[in-house]
Amino acid sequence: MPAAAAALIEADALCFSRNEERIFGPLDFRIDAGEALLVKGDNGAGKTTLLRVLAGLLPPESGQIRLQGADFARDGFVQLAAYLGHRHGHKAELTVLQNLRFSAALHGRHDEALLERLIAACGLAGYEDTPAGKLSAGQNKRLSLARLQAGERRLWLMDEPYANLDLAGIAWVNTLVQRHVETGGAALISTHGAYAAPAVPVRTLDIRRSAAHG
Amino acid sequence: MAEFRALLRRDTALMWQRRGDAAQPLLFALMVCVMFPLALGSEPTRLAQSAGAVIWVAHLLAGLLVLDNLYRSDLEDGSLEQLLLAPVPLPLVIASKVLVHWLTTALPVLLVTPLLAQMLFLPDGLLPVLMLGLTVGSLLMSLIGAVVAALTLGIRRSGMLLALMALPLYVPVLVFGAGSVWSAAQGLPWLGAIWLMCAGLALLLVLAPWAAATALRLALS
Amino acid sequence: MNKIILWFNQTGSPPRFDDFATRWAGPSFLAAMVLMAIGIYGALWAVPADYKQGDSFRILYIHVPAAWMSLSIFVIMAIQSVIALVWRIKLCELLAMASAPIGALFTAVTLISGAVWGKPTWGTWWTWDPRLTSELVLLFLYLGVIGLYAAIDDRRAAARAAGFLAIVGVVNVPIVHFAVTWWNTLHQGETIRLIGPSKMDSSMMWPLLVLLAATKLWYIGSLLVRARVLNLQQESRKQWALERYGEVK
Amino acid sequence: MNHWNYILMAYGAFAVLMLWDYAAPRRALGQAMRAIRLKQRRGGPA
Repeated sequence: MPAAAAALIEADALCFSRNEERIFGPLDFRIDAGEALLVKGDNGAGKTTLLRVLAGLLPPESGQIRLQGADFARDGFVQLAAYLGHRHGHKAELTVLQNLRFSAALHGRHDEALLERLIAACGLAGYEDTPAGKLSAGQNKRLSLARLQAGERRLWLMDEPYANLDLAGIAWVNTLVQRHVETGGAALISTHGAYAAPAVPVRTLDIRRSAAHG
Repeated sequence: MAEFRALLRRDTALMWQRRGDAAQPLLFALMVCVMFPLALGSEPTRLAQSAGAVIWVAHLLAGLLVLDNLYRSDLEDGSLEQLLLAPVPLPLVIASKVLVHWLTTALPVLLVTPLLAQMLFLPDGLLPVLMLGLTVGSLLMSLIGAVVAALTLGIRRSGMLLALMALPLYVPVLVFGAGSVWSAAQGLPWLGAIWLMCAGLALLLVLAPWAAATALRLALS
Repeated sequence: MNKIILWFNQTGSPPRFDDFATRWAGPSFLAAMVLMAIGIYGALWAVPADYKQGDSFRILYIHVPAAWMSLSIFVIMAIQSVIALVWRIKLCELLAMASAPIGALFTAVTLISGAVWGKPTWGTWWTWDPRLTSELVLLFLYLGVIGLYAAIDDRRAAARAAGFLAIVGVVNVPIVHFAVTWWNTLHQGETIRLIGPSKMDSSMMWPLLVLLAATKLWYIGSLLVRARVLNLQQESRKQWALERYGEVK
Repeated sequence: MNHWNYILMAYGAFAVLMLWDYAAPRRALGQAMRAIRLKQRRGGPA
């Protein structure tokens, strides 16, 4: 595993408030290549907010985010990371293949073989031409995860990846993350339930305790 | 610019899936143009005098009506978030969105404008002036609308607020557009107004996508 | 550059601003009221009647300062929004959003006084005079900014979005003015100069200058109170607010 | 002093709007302070 000196992503004394009410922070953590960070906290504790702050979608109140040692820059983030949100992230009217091809093309990947492989790996073989709207919640999650891999990014920010998945689905997500982490990638997974974590070096960050009041 | 082509391909595919929506602004503009004679009476000379203005206002209102779903569907299914986090400059994403939005909403009304002109007895000589003005004007309104729609994205029932914010920004477009038809009707030179709108268009083609991108990041933060 | 931002952040810190606003709101209102009284006295009694128009021109003595304030407040609001957006200074967000209602009010005064002035002069309440029409569009711009600020829940995001609209609006103001002037010459041919204080000779000017100063001071006073309210609403959880305004145990 | 009724109307509207601009923020200020006192009764910044 390449011993990257600086962490893929690092937060130091990161705080976020909405309407002068502290949502989380100060948070200090880092994620190196070859490991995963589990962010725990009950619903509404600010897990999604934390991911959106790390992605640069929300301005933090204070604190610093560093990507591979350098200060946070939007271009740096989009080259380094892929983001799995709560919602599907793809269009219900478009077919599985169209959605996947679009996401891959957006990240500069244009070869069809990659798409075929991802569809098969995510158990969506045969659904290539089905509109995403017709898929079940679990299948849509698989399509979102396929899109996540299409960009071939090193750092995965995953918001509740286990939601609407059955036990087999959860195990499958864990193997996916495990394979990604073992090949030099990293993942930040937010979850509210006590799901089995992927069999990789894991750190945990509990958001509830950190919400110290300013 | 493979990404831009990918964006266009995706937006046109979406447009094709929802081609039924194109009827919405078209029917609305038609209704406005039907209401007018019912209110004003069917006397040709009176209708002819206000035909250009009525068609312009119908275009403006039809555009305003459908402005809200420029980003709304992408926001709700999370794809807007993915677009914000894609390695593609956001103004480019918005430019492709506005272009496709214009194709699905303003173009159908433009195509039906000759029919509207006949219904309101617009003198034949004025039709080219009206079409030219409306083409440039509808592009201007879509670009301005993209900025305003981005600002009201986070708000639930934002229809009325969207109109309140957009109307002052649409005033110059309406004044020069409808004014060019009126000047042509009076035999005055009318091309100057159209050139002014083209100048505005050249400016907004660059500024509006950037402004809408900034507004989008502000509204979503 | 960041020394200036640091200074702004320190002096603009909520408690410090609350002190400043509390101390200076009263005096500026007082000064404004005194000047207003003098100006209105001058406008109504001290200045001789105009031989042609009779006394209706006296309405201009509040119409012109209000019109001037409605425009300059929008520009001030846009400048504060630029500072707030670029350097993220919370104080400027508060000042910008507190200015919007005051500007809308002055625009309303301009429109009402313009309409009332039009009645004796042209026999109609509303004249599509290019300046009155631009003023009406300005009112919609104000209402747009106020509406957007009220519609978004998170106060900071609302201030950023409404501030951005103010900046877009200020760019639009001269364009609307140009378009409406062109529109006016197009539809009514050459019209006489409708509202022109310039034709007043200097002896009749002093109430106008006094009222111009009065409305500026009034804006400052009202701005300080309104900004203080916004400040308290946002900071209502903070320790300094609880100590200062909480119940004395 | 002819047209005095119009002058009265214009200055009256001016006075009413200025008065409202003076009074409304003061009332909001009172409410903001009251809100702080109520928050404090909720056990302060728990």
